[in-house]
Amino acid sequence: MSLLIDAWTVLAVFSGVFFFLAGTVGLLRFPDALTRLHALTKADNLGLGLIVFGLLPQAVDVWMALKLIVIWLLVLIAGAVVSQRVARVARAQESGQ
Amino acid sequence: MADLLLWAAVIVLALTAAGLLRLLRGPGAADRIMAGQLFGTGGAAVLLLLGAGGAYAAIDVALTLALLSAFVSLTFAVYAGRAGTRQALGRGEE
Amino acid sequence: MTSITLFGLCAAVLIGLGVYGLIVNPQPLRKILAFNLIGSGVFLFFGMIARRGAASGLGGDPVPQALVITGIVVAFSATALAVALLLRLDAAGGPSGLDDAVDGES
Amino acid sequence: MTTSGGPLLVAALLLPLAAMLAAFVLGRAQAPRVVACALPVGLLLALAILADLLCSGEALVYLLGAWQPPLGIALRADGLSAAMLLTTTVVLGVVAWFAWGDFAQPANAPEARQPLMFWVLLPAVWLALNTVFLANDLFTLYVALELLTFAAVPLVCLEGRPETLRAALRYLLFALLGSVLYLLGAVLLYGVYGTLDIAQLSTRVHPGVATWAAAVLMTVGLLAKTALFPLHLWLPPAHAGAPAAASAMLSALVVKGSFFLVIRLWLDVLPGEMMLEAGQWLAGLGAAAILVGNLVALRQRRLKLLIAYSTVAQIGYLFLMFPLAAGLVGMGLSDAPAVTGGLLQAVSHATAKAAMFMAAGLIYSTLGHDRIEDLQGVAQQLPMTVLAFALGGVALVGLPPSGGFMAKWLLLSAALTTGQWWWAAVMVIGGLMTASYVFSVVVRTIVAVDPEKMPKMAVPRYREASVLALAIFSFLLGCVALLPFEVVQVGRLGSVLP
Amino acid sequence: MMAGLVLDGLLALLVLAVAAWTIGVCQTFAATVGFTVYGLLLAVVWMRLAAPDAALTEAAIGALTGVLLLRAAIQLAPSEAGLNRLRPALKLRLLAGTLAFAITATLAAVVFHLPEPAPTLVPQVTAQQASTGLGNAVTAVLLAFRAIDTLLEAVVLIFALVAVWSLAPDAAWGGIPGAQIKGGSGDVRAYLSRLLPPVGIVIAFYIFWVGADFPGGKFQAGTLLAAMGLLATMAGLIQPPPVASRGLRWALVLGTLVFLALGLAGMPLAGAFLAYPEGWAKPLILLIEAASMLSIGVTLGLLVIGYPAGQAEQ
Repeated sequence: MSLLIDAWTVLAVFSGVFFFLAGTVGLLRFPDALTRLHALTKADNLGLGLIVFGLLPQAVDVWMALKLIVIWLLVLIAGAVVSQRVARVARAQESGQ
Repeated sequence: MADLLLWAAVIVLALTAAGLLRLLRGPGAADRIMAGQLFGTGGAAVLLLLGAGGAYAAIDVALTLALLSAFVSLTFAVYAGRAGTRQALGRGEE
Repeated sequence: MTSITLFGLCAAVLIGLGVYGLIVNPQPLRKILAFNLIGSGVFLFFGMIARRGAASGLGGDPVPQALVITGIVVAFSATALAVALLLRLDAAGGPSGLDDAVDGES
Repeated sequence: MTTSGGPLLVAALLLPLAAMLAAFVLGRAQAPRVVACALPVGLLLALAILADLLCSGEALVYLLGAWQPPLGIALRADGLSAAMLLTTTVVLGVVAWFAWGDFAQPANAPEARQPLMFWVLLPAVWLALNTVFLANDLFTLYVALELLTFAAVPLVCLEGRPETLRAALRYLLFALLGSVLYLLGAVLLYGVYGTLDIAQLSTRVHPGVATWAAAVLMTVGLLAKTALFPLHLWLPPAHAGAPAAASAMLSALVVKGSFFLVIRLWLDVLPGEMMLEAGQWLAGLGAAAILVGNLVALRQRRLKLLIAYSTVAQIGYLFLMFPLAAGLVGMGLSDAPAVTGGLLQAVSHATAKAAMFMAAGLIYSTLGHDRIEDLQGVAQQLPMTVLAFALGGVALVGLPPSGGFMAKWLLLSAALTTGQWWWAAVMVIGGLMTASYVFSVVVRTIVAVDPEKMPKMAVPRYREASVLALAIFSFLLGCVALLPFEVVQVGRLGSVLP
Repeated sequence: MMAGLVLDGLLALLVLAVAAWTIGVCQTFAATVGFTVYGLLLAVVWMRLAAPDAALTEAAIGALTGVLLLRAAIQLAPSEAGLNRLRPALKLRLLAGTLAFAITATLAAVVFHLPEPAPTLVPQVTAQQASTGLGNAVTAVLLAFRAIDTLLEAVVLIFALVAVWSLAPDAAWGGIPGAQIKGGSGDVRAYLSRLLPPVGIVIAFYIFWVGADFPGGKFQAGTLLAAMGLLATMAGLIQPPPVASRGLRWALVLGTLVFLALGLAGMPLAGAFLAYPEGWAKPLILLIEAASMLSIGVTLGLLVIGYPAGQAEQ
């Protein structure tokens, strides 16, 4: 049983790590701010989300599990605001050029 | 197990560090803020991995971090619309 | 080299960097930033000393850890005061907030 | 162990704290009244502490929360602390008396900013200084230093003019750098000796790489806050731009707080052999401060700037005590004359300089300017003020029977005893320079002019009286100091004595 | 343990890289963004140094400092534009570099000269901790063994706020602190500022509550409260009370007053100022912490908001 849980954790966490990789590569390689923004949100939402999913079975009590989920939600919220705002800044930047 | 999670933390940190290049290069404020955001997410992920690896207090730190990075982002959102902001953000490096 | 030594050296470099920035950067806000770097370097140094004192189940000596918390809060209040002073100077029409080029009075 | 007089130390901290909080919360016309009630009580407390010291012959100690150091924190008052506590209360009392009318809340109007802030900041300075004098723990002292900074900086720019704001910002940056360096040194000492308690450190500290690094960092940090040459550049604009009552506090007391910690550090914490090496350096900077400060003061055109530069010079004298004390100990003698001389210089300068700044403030408010070349006729209009200025100047020069004379005489004789004649020479030259600028100002003021041409801005008599009282106190300090001459030696930790 | 060493090495490198960039970059705004990132990294470093309480404080205070600096960078941008182009003289840079190098080299030497075994107060702390009833050693140090530091620190915060307020223009005195911000209430950010504070307040109380036995406590919780209050203020949902308000001033000194009162009560009841009667330590400490949390929250928030500027400031 515990082996199965550990396997799930490792699988999910490393998939999450993969999305961080995708996000970073996108942030570095994509040509303009808006597409880079697109890459970034992948890392935010999916990368952290998968890591949280992977760690959930490792939680020692229900509070820890709850905290993990709240953390993910908070990062999602922050991500949403930043995306909206950054998109606006980026557009202003591009139209100014 | 704990060791594996620690390695995962190393990789996430390394990846966010690579994202830091965007902070260095800019070219605009938008990119800088994105790099900062990536760092917030990555930092939270690293702390979670440390926490699940045995340092349970790290989860509370990650919680604080997540809440406050939302706060920093929102603050920036409020100020980004105000006068004087455009000069500060500039168009990137000269 | 252990992690503890590593962070100790890191703190030493941070303090040096901060001192450099404090002297060299002409903008007052950047000086405030540099002061914060020095402060965090000092706290990190203290954290390193606390970690060295780990014993009997505690990961570090709690006395320096507690002092670091106090120090961080004090450094924040100092930063807040300095920033407020700087903004006030700016609002009062001080010339660009240049604080080091006014030796003319003597 | 807590001594019988220990609770007095707690009271000496809580009284200004309570006064500050009450002044802040009650505000309006209540704030000055709170301060006016607290200061006399504080004077009694300081006297009680002094009396306890003289009777018991040993330091007062209070263990806070009954926890033993190094885990807990002790308050400790020796003769040095008691003398500084008393000086602080006396000077602050006179400053409050002087400022009473200056910083009154307007009647039937909303609370005004400047009066409120002044009456909150005065007990704030008091609390910070008392903590500096009484705390016996290096980290508590760091917090106390920050308290002092936060109380002193707004005093500089109370009037809100751009140039004072700039001076305040510069002062703040210097002070913050100073305290962070001090903290770094304290951190190093903890790393090596595992305690921050001064009494424990005094028995454990021995020379070594870390100890030297800590000593240098802490000293440089404290010197930046004390404005010893060459870290003095922030002081003149800051002290000269503040309102007179604030300048008096800043120049007389605030710089003494960090100086007091230099004494603590070198006399109590660090071993004597380190002071033997470092003393010459400290005194060298002091001598440079005396010469440069006086030289620049001579060239000043504005009275307040002149007084501020004279502070730079007078701070220099304070640092001459270190090689002299070390020299006396090296000869197997007691370092008492040098230490007492240094402390007396601090006390004498505190009273004299406060009186001079307040005198300059009165002159300014009468004439509307403080240009030295246009001071003619002031003595006709403000005879008491000019007398006070002159008496303060006499104390700075060091003529008998002023406290300055006593201080310089002790330091001079220590210099000659230990064969360090060059410090004696600096003192004599510095005295002559001081005499010449004090003299030139006083001579200008007593030139008579046509009474019709004098501006008729009236200065309340009580304000002149307050300044004169302080100046007389400073002038007669030499006689008073003859009586409980050894009090400052009571309860010394004695790491310097073999 | 290989992974741990690699992680620490990477962290140290990153911290130094971000710090160096913060010092060296041209734009002040970019430097402040870098500083915010730096604060995040430090929080992770503190975890690696087994100091979770410090990590929490760093994460919380770091965010407030970041906001303070970001906002100042934006406001000062027009007048600092000229300074950004100013290159310091080579002589100054050489001098500063030498000084910085000397300091770093000395400290590095000290790192290698620290005594083995390291001095520590852990034995004393664990011996005395039981009498406080607290599970968290750091809280025991802050509120029992070294309570005077914590009391004075609360006073430092009040002093700093007094100092900040004293900068107000005379005409604006008595008014509402900070420059007023028009909140677009239909905006997505206003929606979020409504959503976030309740969550944040719950988290703050959680951090406060666990502080007695686990990492956390009043500073961290107070900082979170301050951040949530700032959010609501910026969205125009609430308004800070005017500085002339007596109620506000009582709220600011409440924590210190409770601390003082209980400390004084210790004199007759427990034999010393700041001592707690046998068996009462934990409830009394929680009471002090609760009052302090509120005062600290209000003070920190107002420190970020700044002095009452009146209408003048845009």
